[in-house]
Amino acid sequence: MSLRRAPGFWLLLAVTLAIGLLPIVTGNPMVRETLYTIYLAIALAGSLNIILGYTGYISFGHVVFFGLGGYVGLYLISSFNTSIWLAILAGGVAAGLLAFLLGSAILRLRGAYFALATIGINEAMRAFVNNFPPFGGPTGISLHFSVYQPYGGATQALWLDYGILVALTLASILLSYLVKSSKFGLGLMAIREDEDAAEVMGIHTTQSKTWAYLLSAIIPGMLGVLYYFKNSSIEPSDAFNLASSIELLVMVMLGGSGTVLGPVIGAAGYEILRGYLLLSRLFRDIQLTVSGLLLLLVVLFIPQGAVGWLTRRYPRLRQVII
Amino acid sequence: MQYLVDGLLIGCVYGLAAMGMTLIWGVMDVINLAHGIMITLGSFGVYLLATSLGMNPYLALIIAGAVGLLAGMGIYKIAIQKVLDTSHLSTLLATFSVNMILLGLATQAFSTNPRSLDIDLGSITIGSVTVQVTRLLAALVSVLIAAGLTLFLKRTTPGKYIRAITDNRAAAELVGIPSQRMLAFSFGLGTLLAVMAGGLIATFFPFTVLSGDAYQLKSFVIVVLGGLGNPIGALLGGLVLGVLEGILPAFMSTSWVPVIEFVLFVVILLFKPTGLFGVKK
Amino acid sequence: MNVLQVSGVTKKFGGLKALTNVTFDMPEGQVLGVIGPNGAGKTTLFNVINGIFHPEEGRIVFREQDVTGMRPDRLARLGLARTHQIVRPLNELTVRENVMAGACFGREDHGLKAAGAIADEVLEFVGLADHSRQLASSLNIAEKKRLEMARALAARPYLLLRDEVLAGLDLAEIAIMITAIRQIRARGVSIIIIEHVMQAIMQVSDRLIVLDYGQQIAEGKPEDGMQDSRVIEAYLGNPELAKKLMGSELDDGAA
Amino acid sequence: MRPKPLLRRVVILLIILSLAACSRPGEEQQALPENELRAVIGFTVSKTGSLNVESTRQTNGLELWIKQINEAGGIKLKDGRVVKFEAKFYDDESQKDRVQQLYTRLAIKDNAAFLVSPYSSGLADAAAVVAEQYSKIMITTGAASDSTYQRGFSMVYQVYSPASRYLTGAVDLLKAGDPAARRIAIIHENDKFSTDVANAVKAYAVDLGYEVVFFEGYDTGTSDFAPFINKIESSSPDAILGGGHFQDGTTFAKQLYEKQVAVKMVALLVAPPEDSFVEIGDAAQGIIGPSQWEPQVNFTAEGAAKQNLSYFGPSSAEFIAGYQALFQEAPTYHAAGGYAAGLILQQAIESTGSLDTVQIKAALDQMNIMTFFGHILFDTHPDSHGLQVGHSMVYIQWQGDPSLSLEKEVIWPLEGATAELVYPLR
Repeated sequence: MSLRRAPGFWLLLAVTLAIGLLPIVTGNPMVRETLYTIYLAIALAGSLNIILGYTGYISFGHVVFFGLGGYVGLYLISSFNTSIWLAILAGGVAAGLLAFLLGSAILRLRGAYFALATIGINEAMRAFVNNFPPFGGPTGISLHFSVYQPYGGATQALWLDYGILVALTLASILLSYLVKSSKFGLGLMAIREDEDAAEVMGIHTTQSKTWAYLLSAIIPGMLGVLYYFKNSSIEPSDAFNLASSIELLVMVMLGGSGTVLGPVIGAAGYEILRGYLLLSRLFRDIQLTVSGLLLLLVVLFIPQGAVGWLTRRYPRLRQVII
Repeated sequence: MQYLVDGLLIGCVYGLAAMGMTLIWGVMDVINLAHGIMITLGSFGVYLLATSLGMNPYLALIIAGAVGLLAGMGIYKIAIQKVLDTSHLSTLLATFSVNMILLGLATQAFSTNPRSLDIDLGSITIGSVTVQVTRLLAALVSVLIAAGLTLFLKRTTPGKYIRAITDNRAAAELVGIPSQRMLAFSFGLGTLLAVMAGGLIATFFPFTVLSGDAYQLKSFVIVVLGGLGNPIGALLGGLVLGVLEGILPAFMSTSWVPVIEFVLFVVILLFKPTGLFGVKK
Repeated sequence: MNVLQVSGVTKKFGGLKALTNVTFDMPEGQVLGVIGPNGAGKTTLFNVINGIFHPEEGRIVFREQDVTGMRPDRLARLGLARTHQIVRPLNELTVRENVMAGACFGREDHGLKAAGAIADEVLEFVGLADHSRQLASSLNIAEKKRLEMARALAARPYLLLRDEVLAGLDLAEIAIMITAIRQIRARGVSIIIIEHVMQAIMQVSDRLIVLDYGQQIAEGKPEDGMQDSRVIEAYLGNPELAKKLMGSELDDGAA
Repeated sequence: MRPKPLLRRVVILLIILSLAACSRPGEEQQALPENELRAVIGFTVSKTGSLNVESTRQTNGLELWIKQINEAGGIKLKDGRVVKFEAKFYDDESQKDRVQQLYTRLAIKDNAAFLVSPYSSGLADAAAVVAEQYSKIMITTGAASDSTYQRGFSMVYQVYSPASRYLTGAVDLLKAGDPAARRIAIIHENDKFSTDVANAVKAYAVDLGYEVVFFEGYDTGTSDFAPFINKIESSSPDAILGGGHFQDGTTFAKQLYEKQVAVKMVALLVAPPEDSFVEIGDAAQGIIGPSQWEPQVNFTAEGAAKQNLSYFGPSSAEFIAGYQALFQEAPTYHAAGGYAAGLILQQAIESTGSLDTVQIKAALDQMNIMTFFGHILFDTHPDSHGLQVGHSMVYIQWQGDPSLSLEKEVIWPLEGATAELVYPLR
């Protein structure tokens, strides 16, 4: 399943790019904003899938990388006036470092214990940042409006921000595919299926898991910088919000964990649905309940997610859908 | 000294809240993400019974508990039973969807403005320690319920069934224990404990639809502290957390306390997953 | 050169002595049978050899390298492969992917393409070629056992540990398996086998070790090993019953 | 197993149906008489999430203004056309994630003429970026923190007194009430607004020679303040200033009373001005709270004239009557803030006779009027543009016999006071 002969993958990449460029071509900021939340979700869900879908480790508090990246990026921009590019890089590195340091410790835990440990880390990070003066403590960091000047004012800056996001989303899909079709990916999936058997087969489980966790953290770290640069301010309760982390799990589950296409469909479908429920007059007040109900139906009747259901229902599709 | 007593009292109630979670987790290896909203609904249940029917809150507690038991069994049948043996992810998301549904309905019904049960039973002063009667009562009731639960698990046949299932569900089924019914019952029991804890909390704290989440996080910490699936462990874990929250502020600024709490939580998970008081794998 | 040297290995779980002072050498290319009643410590011996358990005393030398206490994955990469008593297939992966995993992470550390070729070849060898696109979970127990063996073989091991691969198979399948073992041996792979199917292990093993309560009570050629009274007693319990049965059994001449 | 696949097909159908339904959210357009213009005022409200209460009241205030202005026939513009107003709002779930998406939608798709900020400073910051970018004027109400106006925005105007002037009046109150008092304890919820207030009042108190014996934050959502109160008690302060939002404020006040802490003055943010604060019974006695506006305070045309300011808009009594009629409850300062936001826009449009953003912006820059809400004057200095410098806080205290009924009395500023400060509080 090398890169050249994977039609499903190139198709997915092409479609994501095409839709992503739509607002840039039409220049319509409203479409851009709607697509912004969707592409952010796709990139985050795609990254989470590497540790959740491929390796079978339920990272509950995955938002901690998004929040930390955001904080590091904004700290650099607000204090040292660095360029957005350097800040994004720093955000990614910080998240990667955290994943690496934590990984070797908590990856020894399995199943529910690992999930709880990630919750613990997210809450500990939120409480820590709340008391950490350089990150602005409870008031967080807010950027002066002039920070957009070097990029040609706010409007240009937001378009640039969006452009980078589309690029990062494509990168996350590429990374997801490369990992899945590589030997490293095969090792991860073996760990997911039966970690002890994988070890006996010769897979260095701790190292592979730590690498998977690291890979699943870098892009969220970068996305954090993008998102909070656009918002021009960041607060602890906002950056380490457990609810949005659980939403990521829902997206991967909805789409089909352990596949490349799954998180993309899951994230897009979930965000469109939530967006619609929020704006529609009919569901507006009970949109939380309706989303909950739909999630329950999916968990009960289509646990393997949309992609899983499709490949089970039509096995021939398995070659095309990745 | 005052710090210690405050910590112990609130610790009992935290323990009770966590007991529901540890029971469900121990028996069916499911982390109940709807635990927080159940605690909140417990508070609202007692609040409504007390204000609209003028019922004594502690009596309302029992009714709320009974309703909680039935509701819990219902939720188990609808949402949990089907995904019980599938992946952790499915059970986690199943309980999370229940949380979303209940939270959506509760926000719709009660909106998010805070309510408080104005029960003023005054306070007693023993030596240098002044203690609120409502808190004392809440702590006593928590300990009573904990004892009741332990007796129930040890002495009664359904209690033994539940413990058998906790150890090894397959084996329990082999010897003819109606596991599905017992699982539904234990999920109901877990809900009952959560609802009662919520009711007790309502007697001395104001609460809103959203206050459940904070208690859910605390319950996670306590369950791990006390040892998975061990009700008495949960109570002791609750006491430890309560004392910690009481003592720590004396040594550092209060906003550092959550940092210590969660770091401790991760450390215990790493090095002593069976918790301080052990039991279960 | 000895492919494996186990000397004075003792393994304790709390008070229980699972293995006491087990010592044997294994020349290259040999098939060693390990027999003994249930709970004698056979699988524990395997778990000690392949690094899952670390012995309290004694040393394990694998191809002149002291590997005592080494992690299972490093041992696997040195060329030691193993099948499990209770099959552990990678359920959500296809049969081919299962075997490819063995090839990828075994001794020769192949890339995906090469591993794919090896997988096809090995699947052919164990007769699972037509199932290669199916999910491992869709196989029956006998096929899963063969899958385990294929996965271990794909790793191109020097030493193969087989834990009760024949259990639960019918006579025809056992015959196939025996020829397979002979062919593997012909390729120069040394094998240690744990089996309860006596006639199979008799035909295939060059040497036998008998374990009882973690102690090595007999060692030697398959034929003379069986006569040793302690071996019979270990299997059949009290000596008198053994004698009575021994008497009647010998007359019938059943092996 | 016949039924299972059928059930599954139904579920899939349901999801596809709801996805498809979202492609055409119908927008109905009313017909408009020819010379009438309809200007949209866009904002988000927290229908769900923690800010639901205050945010809904703020929306009520704004909707009252829109209803009244439309019934009065709208505003006549210079070019003879008459403009009426329409509110357009979405639920921001008290979370920042969707604020920018929703405000972009308001600015572009709904073509809002003017924007009003969501409730709370954090969300207002995110919305301000969008307002500035599409150069739409945004009136912020319910967003008190100063930092929003030190970030180079030019289109954002603040109705509320900023956080930095929230509790300074309480220190003046203490100085007037008990010149001997020296020791102040300052507490704050760990969030943007409360921390801004705490830092500002600490600097102000230290300047006046007070000793700040305790200065600490507590985690948002704290419900057990016992350990916190024990620590405050050990620093034996004369007065406790600070707080956070409504829920923690009430909880803190209740537990402070339960633990019978000997303190002479307590001033808490946000909670005391709320009528439901009295639900905590005796614990509410003597508690002081800063408020942006109170029904009892009446700024009058005469008072305005004395400070040579022109008075604009309805009197307090008229506003209260209008609000009571529409919502059957007494207005709080959130509602007054929402109404005042509308009033400010009305004055700017009437004085310029146009909806043109540049002219409205100019009108706002030199606006200096007295309204029922208080004095409105915007700072135009570039690095604090739009900060409200005219409006001053009003301080209330719950006074009376707790067993009978506690009344909310205005005790500061003296010219608007309806009762004397009760000191010490019990």
